[in-house]
Amino acid sequence: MNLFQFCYGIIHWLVDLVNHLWYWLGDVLPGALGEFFNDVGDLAASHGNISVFAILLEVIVIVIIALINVLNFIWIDRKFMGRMFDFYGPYYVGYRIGGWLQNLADGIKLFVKEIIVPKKADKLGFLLGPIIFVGSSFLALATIPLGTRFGIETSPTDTGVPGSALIAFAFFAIAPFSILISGWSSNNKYSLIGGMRSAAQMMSYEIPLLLTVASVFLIAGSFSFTGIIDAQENIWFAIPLLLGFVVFLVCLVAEVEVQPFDLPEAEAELVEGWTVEYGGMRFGLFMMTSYLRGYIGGALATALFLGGWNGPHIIPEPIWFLIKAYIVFVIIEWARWSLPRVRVDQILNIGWKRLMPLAVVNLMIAATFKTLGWF
Amino acid sequence: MWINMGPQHPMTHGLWNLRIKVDGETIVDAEPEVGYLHRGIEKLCERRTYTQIIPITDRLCYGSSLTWSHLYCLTVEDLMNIEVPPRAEYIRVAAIEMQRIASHLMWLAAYAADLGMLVGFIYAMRDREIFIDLLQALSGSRLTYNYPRIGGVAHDAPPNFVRDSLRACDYMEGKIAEYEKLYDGSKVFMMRNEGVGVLSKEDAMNLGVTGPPLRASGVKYDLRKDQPYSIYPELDFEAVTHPDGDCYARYRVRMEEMRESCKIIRQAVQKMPQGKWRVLAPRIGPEGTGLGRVEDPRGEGMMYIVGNGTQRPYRVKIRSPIFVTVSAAKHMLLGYKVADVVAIMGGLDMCIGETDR
Amino acid sequence: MDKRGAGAPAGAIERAPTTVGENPEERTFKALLEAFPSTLTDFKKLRKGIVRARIERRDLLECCRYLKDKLGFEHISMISAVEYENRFEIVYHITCYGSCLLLELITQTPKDDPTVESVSSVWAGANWQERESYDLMGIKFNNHPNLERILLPKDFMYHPLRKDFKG
Amino acid sequence: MMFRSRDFVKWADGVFEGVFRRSSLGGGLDLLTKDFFNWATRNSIYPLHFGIMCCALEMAVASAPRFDAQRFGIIYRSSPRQCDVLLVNGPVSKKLKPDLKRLYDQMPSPKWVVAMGECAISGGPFYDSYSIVPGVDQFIPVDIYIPGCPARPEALIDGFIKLQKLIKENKRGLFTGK
Repeated sequence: MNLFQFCYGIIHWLVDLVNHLWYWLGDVLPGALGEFFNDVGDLAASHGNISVFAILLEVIVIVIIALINVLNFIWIDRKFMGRMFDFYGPYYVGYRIGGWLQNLADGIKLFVKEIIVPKKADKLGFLLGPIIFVGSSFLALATIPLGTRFGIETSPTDTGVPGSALIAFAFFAIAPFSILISGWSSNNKYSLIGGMRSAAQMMSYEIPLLLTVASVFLIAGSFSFTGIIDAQENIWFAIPLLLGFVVFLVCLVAEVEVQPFDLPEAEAELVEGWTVEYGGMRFGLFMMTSYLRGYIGGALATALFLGGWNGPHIIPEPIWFLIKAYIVFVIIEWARWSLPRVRVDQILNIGWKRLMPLAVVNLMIAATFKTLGWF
Repeated sequence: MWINMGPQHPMTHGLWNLRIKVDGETIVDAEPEVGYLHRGIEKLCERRTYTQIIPITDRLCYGSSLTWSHLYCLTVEDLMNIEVPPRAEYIRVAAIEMQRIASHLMWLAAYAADLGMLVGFIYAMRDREIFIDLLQALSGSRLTYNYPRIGGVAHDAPPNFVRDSLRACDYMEGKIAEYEKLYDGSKVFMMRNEGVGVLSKEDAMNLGVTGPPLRASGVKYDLRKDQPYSIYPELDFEAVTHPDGDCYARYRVRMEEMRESCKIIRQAVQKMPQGKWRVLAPRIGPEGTGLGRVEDPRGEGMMYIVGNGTQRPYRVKIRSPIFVTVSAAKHMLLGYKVADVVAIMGGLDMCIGETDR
Repeated sequence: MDKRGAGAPAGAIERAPTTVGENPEERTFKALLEAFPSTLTDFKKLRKGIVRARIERRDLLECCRYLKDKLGFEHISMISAVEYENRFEIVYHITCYGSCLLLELITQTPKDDPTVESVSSVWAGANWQERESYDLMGIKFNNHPNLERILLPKDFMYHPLRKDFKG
Repeated sequence: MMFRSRDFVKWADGVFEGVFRRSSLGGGLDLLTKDFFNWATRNSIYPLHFGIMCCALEMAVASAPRFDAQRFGIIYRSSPRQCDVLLVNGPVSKKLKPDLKRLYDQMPSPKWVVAMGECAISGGPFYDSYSIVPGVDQFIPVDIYIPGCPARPEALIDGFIKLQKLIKENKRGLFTGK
């Protein structure tokens, strides 16, 4: 009974409800018009139509789960910061639930603010930047299943897209383009420098990231998430490929632009980096998406290294997956709130001189494990 | 390409503008521009009587306002050559050293926030509150104290002032050790600080840099030791220096100075004699000039007052250490990256109130 | 941009050839008197470590260069300008790190032409302080690298610290 | 006459404005969303990270652990585009006046100004200075005045709570502006 069948059932029930109307009309109206409504009823009830809407409902379910997780992440981020910094964090907004409504209030407030487009800014780029940024992040989310039967599937027996991990990383890596576009098009010196820095940072951390992911593919022997996670049945990949897991986390911190590698929006030098000119809902999108990418990063780390939903079955599978994603996110936040920011050239030479060789060494370890036949 | 780190910028703590000429990421030319907070204090002082000027000098440098009003009172006492009772001297020195620790902690908070370490900002702010409470017990206000008077201090120290300050010093020494673990232990902090913004010994002396940046370049010159005023000769402490002269050296000098200040507070508070804490000063100032020189947490603060026999000073000239250190900013910035501007300028502990007067 | 004290020797600070045993005040007093017998007047010891001297406007730059090179006065602390009824007084406070001595050098200029030689070629630290004196009091410093307003906006017409400025 | 998309957008905008303002649809939508939007605007105030003088230190202390402003959802942003409160915390000199006016204009529309400390309210101890504008409200409309020189952190947080009450009182719908 995977997610697809569940959505298929719901849509089927809804369509039956509506078909009573069509068929009634078909009977009442004479001749060709009646025929027409009967055909509409048949078309609606056809398998193809229902499965299309079922997939749509699946996507909505996954997106809603992601948004709830993003709101949770923002709340955890601020509360955890509070605990590390000796103060409460959000407290009075949503008083009885510990300030959880604070980020909801932030989002709605940004939604209501006036939208300002700078006069000399390039209108198209200014508009397109956030859209690509948000779109690519949500697309990366589509292919990550939360459980064996809880992912975006297109048929009752299907277990997800064959190359889902590849697609997830592909979409995950589109973000630098949108940052460059929005940085350049908002016609501001700070955002230009911020945009260029972030592109340089992401490029230099993309390659070690993908090398470690390649080592996981090598051991798991398959490109899709379900294949990888099944391969981690008896032992999580984080244990044999510990070096790979550490390199992956560091690259993830750089990809998601969190504190030690927070350079594009460096508070102190570049006054917010490439989001300087964005106000109102566009800035809200940027802020939400940076946390969404945190969630996707956490999900990828759990799927590849921490054996996604493998765990004692007293807890349902998706909950296992989310618990591990939250733990990875908290580790990233811990680094975020305790380390100072690194300079641009230091970022690049860490990326090229330190992480690249480690990733290659990790690939060799994976190769030796494979040839020894342990995996 | 000229970048304008303009008046409204998180890195500039206060209102000044640093125009940098950048080619790629390295800085080719720098031009600090001050004057956004110029209130014409020297003109205001000429319209006020001697005691009315004390609250104005409090607002010169709001990070360490006690040292400036103390400097003003020293200068006027030199002008009127008034003998300050010993108890007032001891209370003043204890208060000044507490103000020095609070000012260095405020610097540490701003410096850590600039480098991205919000943890440092929060811890330094939290521990500064202890000394702010002590100074509030003394003078009644949090930031601009209006506490020294010409010829002594405004009120006596509260009853358990000695116990509280000893307890604060012990707490602070533990905290400084913790900070050193937090900062020196973090590799990223060292990467951002070592070898950045180097100022050689000759340059520092020639450019008129004073205070922690000068001692960080290896010059052993501390006004409390070399040109002692009030009761510093009777207290034993030593001037802290560091050979390198880069951002890390300035950070190191300030942390050691906080330890020294704790030592001074302990001695001053325990040796505090009983007796009068204030002598009434005449309202009419004599003809002639008065000169005061004090080791401000930011450098060498000086004041030169010319009296002309009326109630109001004829001319008040204030020497601000940061005004001269900023003019030397260009020599520290050339050749470094844009991201280093934050570390270098943060290392100077800018206080714009005293720069623009 | 500003000429960074090109004249000042960047090498090690060599000590002036002075007799041993005398305290620093007498030593500086004797050395200065030998160098500038005519123009240096009214030498007084204010208190321990602080001495005062008056000098003619003509010999100011010479005396500063002598102080810096021969007597080891490396640091200029403060340049203040005071306006009296019939004259301007420019007071230089110069420090010697070695012997912890502060020299208060006072020069006078007539009321109508307040121009003095700029010492920023000797000490680079004096650059901004001279600009500030020009900005607030209107004292012109000859061959100063870029003598313009520093604290007040560029289009400010008056010198606020003058006694006739009531604004 | 080539019909460009920009004209269409302007025309559609005009139509929507007309519909919302004249018909009851706008009023109805306002009735539904006015309280919710106002609650959101009230509870997440982003002041601009802009320190002038001693009140700036008290502003920094207000966000430090002892007087925690984060509890009310107050985060200091550093770009005027993302802030809705301009916190003026020091004397405004004549050299700074044009920059401050530009900063005020750069902020998106539902914005407020808090004058913190005597210097921002009336020039404070420097009222008779030749280079200080005596009071910020000479060139920027000010909503909240916080007394004190420097204003204590508790007073600043009390000022923010008063600002929240002010936002709650003059509630205006998003669609019809009534």
